[in-house]
Amino acid sequence: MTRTKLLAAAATAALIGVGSAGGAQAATICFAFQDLETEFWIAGHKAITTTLTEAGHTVIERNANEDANRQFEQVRDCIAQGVDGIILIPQDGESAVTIVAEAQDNDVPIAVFNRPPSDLSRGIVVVADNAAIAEQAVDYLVEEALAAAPAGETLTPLIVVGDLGDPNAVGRKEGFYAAIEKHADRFATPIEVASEWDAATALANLEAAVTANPDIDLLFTSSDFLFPTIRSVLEPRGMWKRRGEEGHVLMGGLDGDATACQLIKEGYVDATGVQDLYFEAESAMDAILAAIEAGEAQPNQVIEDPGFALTAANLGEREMDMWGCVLLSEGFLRN
Amino acid sequence: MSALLRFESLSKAWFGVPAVSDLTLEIAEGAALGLIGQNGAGKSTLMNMIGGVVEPTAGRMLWRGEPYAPARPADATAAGIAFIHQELNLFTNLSVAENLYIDGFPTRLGMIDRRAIRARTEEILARLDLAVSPDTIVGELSPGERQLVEIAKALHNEARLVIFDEPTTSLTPRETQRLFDVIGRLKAQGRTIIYISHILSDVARLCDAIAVLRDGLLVDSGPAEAFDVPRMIRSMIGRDLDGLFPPRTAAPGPTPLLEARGLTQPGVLEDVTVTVHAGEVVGLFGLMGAGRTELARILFGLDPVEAGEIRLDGAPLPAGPRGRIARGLAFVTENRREEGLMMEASIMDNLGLVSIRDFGRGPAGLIDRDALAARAEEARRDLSIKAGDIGRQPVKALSGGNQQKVVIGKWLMSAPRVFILDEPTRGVDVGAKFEIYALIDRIAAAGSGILLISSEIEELMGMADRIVVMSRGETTGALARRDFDRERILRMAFRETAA
Amino acid sequence: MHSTVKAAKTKRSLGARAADVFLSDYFVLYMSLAYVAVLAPFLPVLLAPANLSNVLSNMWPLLVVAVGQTFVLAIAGIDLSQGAVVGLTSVVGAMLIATMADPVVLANAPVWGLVLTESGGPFGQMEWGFLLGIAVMVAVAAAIGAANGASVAVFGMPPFMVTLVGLISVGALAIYLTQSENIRHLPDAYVMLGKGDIASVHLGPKDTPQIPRRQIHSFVTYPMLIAIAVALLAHLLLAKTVFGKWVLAIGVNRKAAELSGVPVRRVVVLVFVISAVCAALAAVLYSARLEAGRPTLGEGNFLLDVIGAVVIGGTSLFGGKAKIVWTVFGVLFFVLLSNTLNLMNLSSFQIDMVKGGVILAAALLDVLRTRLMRERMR
Amino acid sequence: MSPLGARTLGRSPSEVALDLALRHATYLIFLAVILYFGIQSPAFLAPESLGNVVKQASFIGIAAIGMTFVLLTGGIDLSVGSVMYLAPLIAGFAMEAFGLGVPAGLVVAVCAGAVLGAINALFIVRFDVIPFIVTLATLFLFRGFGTWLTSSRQFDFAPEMRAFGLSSVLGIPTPILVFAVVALAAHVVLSRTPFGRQIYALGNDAEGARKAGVRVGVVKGSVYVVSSASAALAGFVLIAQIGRLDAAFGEGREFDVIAAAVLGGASLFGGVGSAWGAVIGATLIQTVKLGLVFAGVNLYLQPIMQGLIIFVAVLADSLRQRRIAISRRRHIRPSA
Repeated sequence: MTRTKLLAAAATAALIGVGSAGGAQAATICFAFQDLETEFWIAGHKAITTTLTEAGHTVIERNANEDANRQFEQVRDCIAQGVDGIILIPQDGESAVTIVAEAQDNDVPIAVFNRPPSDLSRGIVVVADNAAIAEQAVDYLVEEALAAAPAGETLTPLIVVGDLGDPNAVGRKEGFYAAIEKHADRFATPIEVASEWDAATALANLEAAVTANPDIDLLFTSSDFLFPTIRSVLEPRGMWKRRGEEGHVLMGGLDGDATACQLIKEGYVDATGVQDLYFEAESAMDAILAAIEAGEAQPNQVIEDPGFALTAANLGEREMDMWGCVLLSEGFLRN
Repeated sequence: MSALLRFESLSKAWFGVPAVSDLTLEIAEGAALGLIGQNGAGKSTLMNMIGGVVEPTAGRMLWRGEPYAPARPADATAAGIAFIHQELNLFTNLSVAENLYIDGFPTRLGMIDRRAIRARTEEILARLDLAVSPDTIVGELSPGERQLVEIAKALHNEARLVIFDEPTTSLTPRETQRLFDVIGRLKAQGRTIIYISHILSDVARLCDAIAVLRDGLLVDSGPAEAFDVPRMIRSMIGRDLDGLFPPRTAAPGPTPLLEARGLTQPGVLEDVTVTVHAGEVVGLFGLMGAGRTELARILFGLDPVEAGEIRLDGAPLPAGPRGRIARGLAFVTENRREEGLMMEASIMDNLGLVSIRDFGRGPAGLIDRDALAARAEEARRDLSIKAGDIGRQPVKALSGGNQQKVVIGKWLMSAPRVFILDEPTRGVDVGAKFEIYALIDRIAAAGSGILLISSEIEELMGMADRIVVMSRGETTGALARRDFDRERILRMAFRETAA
Repeated sequence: MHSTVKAAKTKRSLGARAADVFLSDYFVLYMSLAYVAVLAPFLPVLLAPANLSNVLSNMWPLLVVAVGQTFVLAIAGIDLSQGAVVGLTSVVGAMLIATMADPVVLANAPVWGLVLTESGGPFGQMEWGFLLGIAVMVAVAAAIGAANGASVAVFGMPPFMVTLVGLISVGALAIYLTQSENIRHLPDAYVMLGKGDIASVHLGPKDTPQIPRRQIHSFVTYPMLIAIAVALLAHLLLAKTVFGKWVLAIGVNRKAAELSGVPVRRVVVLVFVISAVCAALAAVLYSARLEAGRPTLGEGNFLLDVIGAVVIGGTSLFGGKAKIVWTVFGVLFFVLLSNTLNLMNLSSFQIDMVKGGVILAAALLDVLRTRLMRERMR
Repeated sequence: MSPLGARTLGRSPSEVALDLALRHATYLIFLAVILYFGIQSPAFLAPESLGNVVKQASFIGIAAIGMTFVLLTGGIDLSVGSVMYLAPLIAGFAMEAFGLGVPAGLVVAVCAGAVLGAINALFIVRFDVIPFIVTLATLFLFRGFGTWLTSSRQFDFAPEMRAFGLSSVLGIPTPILVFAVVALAAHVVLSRTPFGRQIYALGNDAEGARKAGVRVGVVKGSVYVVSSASAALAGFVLIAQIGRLDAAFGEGREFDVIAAAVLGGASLFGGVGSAWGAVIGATLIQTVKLGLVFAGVNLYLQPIMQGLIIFVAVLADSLRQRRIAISRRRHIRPSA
């Protein structure tokens, strides 16, 4: 019987513990994001939560774990809680449309950050074009590759693809193809490697792909977070070399994180597509705060983040425009 | 101190309901005690107290003169007590040797000393005349062989007291004889035996002393010489029982119901022909492995058959059990736990399983619960199943005899034409056995045919109108009731020249 | 003397009555209510009409899926492919009923031109086209369920592996069909099914002519009706029909069921069909409320939520013990859990820990109850 | 009866061949898969490629071996994916704080895994909560604890970590060695030690095992410790190859791990399974995955084909078991 009592006590304690953990406060801004799994999202998350908190606002966080439905439910829970505004990093453009409509129908101003809704006419939308940014980065790689290769030689490009269920991954892949196809005559059909946004999967598949096709001239990863994985595959094969060294594979990525910045500086990586994370976050915050202040329930506005590619060539001028380099200079990678 | 085990005013009650009351009894070292009683008389509770499964509410036990209060089964084993249960406690996914040693393997460098356990197991198996390798997986053994492995386990543990609980239920006569020889040898070595069985002649034959339990009380005990079977029965049920079998009330009719002709399946059956007439009880006898159960499964459509035909009411049967059930075949299997019952489900659900379609109403098959409950209640009364709320009580809470009645009951509810009963009285006590025999007679008298499979010749001789004998997948003879003769039947079963 | 005895008696019966509540079929419901009662003082929003309306609306689609899973668990199976079926059928439905489609987004999809064109899907322009679309979704799901069921019933393959293959292949097929894209522009009538109100309430003064939308709370909705209808039918099917008896019989003892003439193969196939069809119906609700056919619906932790809700409701993973009411309460508990986690304003870094803790606490209570029940049985 | 009849009982050569094929179905499918992809892309047959397959299979494989212990008792462990993340993370913190080397870190990771497993065991054995729910809860708890420790940020290990992960001994990559050692150890434990045999006994009949004097609680609890420790080791060895631990690492891997064990013959109902089976299961799945990469199959179609091949493997195995069951049916009459 004592064990039964112990059980009861444990269960009650757990419930009470939960209860006290949830000391409710007056909420102001609901920040609903799709996931927190790479440097980019973590940096964005940190930028938004700290900025708003420091400015005296209350932030309610909602992590949808890459589930659009859950995000939809979470935003509705936010609305029920009576928040004043919503900042949304949607899972994809289609669900963004629905969620924006839901918020606006309930008179809650909403700003969409990073992943644009399929319909830009409603809500505050901060747009970055994944495909265009990826294309810029790959353009640079292609030029470098063509310049270095003897005329007439066919080059082999490889792309590490993200999760096919994630539209961001698909946009990046499209940008990559757009750049390659400009010189279709000089490139063999690209080798596609699935990563499923998972380091272990990427490791296995990339290793196999590189073993099957040892002569790779150009490598593009759909996210910078996979660079350490790529290094683990290329290094033992003598393919992880600095610019100028024999056997250097031209390499590019997308995101603009601290690791990428460091690798570009060290010469292993040549380019990365950058979304101006801080610009995007700030614009979204400013716009939503302004709307709340003005009592506007359905603010609509499109703010564009053109993005750019940080390359070995423009590293000198544009380094500090890339969020990852800012983090790096703050000692982010020392962990 | 000659008493090995002594009970002193031992009692056990479940929430006030006594299961064993004020039991005082002793078992002399080296003796064989026969413990008999109907199901529910308190034998299992007593055994569970010895085995450390349940704690007595009052009284105490003395083991070799010392107070003995086992807290768990391992304590009993450590003291030197071994159980041979009717529900075997073997791990079917382990080898014979591993089953013997599961509670304590000899190791070398942390690893099982396989050579040692194999050698020792081989030696024990040899003592039991069991010709299987110690490395055989138990799941591949026949029920009879498994029983012997269980005994090997007790031998291995060098138990001083070996308790046999219905050990012969799945043994062939030959295996039974082997077991009795083994028990004799155990006694000769000075080991003490408690032998629990419903086969009273065996108890009389094996034991030095007999104790009879009824309703948790010790109602009769004494040296075996003083007990004959009628006295045992009298003590067990508290009154006289006129014979072990009810008289047959009706003669079989002339119309053949089930006709199986020339059934042949390579490696299993060869040219088997059996006919069951309306109102007839056909006994099917054979040694373990003669192909009785295999024949039953083929008749019921569970196993394939290469040649031959099976007809019911003159028309060939469809393939598969479902079609045959629809035509009126019923099959009570020898393994009621695994094949007959849903142990966790209620009595009513079990009773309704076969005929449930008859209670479905409308296109959706909504169950008419009242009709089902009424019919099930009727069946319960009809079969005198001793149970409380049949809609709630799970079958596993019933005694073996009542469980078997539920199995028969679920078929009765579909009013079948031919019953195949495979060892219907296995593990069932005297009183319940008699009830099942009476039931068999009633079913036959109502015009259904019965194929009764049993390894107890007496049972077949008592109940059957005709006995068919099988050996190694063939029918080796058939006898009409007036020609029944124990020896002839056995000779046919052993394939000695038919007399 | 007399009175003390009497007092003791009332006390006992009160205690006994409390124990009854604790021990009944409705335990998980009471636990959920107690959970709400404990949290309500800390989270005032929890009981606000808007939030309750959210909790309910989040419950319906999950309930529909969980009901299907209950049948599979009842035969000691498991259906991992439900999430993938949700994804695939939502895409199949959307490509048939979309009223228009954007070639920029979807031109790469293998269904482009075949089924889907700029003017939408083949049923897109029909008035009742969305019903045809749903019919096809159900048919596709039934086919997948039948394939699952046949593999299990006829070839004796383990349900876990069969449906895992379904999870992998069907999910991939869904993504392949649209080449990762979502299909928008679903007909309004269809979207209604996902979030349409039939009756809604406004709690507050009637002074303003235009009541703000956020003060109108959904009360009776289409998803509610659909889910309740599904659950009710499932309850009747499982508890009151011959088929239901067969399902449970197979779960308790498949061999005995087979020997007793239960059409085991047919029932097993049907159970997997039911499970998949429920997934398709949930796909209607999910895709309608998100207003898009999405190949990734039902990915990630969805499956764990579904099976977790059914199991915490009391249905056994080992078969034979299953009730639809239990599932309803299990789903309610899971939905409440995720709702309250949302309301607690935990940082994202803590939320998983709390979620795990609450599930454990609930399970401990359940164990406590089972133990009491056992003690009472003696 | 007749001698003629007896002779017809002899099985035709084609039947014998089919029987033989089914008996070794798993290996045949394995061989067929390797050959198929070998024809598609001859480079797949190079020793290095096949070595890579085994190396990459080691990740899921090691965890699947641990999972087999759990499945043998009729339990399930859904928390392995989170343990793969949390245990190496704890090891990383310890390595950083105390300046531990990689081997010491590995020990810390395995110990941390064992402790996490002990938490599962505590609830399952002491409090009798069903394993599915306990490990579902700890799936969230463990990952939640990790993200709380790191605020979801990645953890970078010192460069020695990668040196260890990419090292090889006598030309054999370290992950393969670890895989082999774990497989061998698990095989010995399961088939040759009292503990191992008691696990099988427990899975076959828990009540019987208790009656037979097996310390059921200890055995049942231990398997969760083994499972978590294996998952921790698997995670650590994989992370050692990359040098960085992301917050999403190991998410959803529980299904891969269970699938590998079940494909290798383990039953979810207990009592059946082997360490060798888990190795085969994990390697077969990885062979298919990497074979598809070698063959350059469209990314969208890869999972579909992967599913189909696994399906065929499971189907063949089911047919094989049915065949064995039929052949085990006792032959009363001497055949042929």
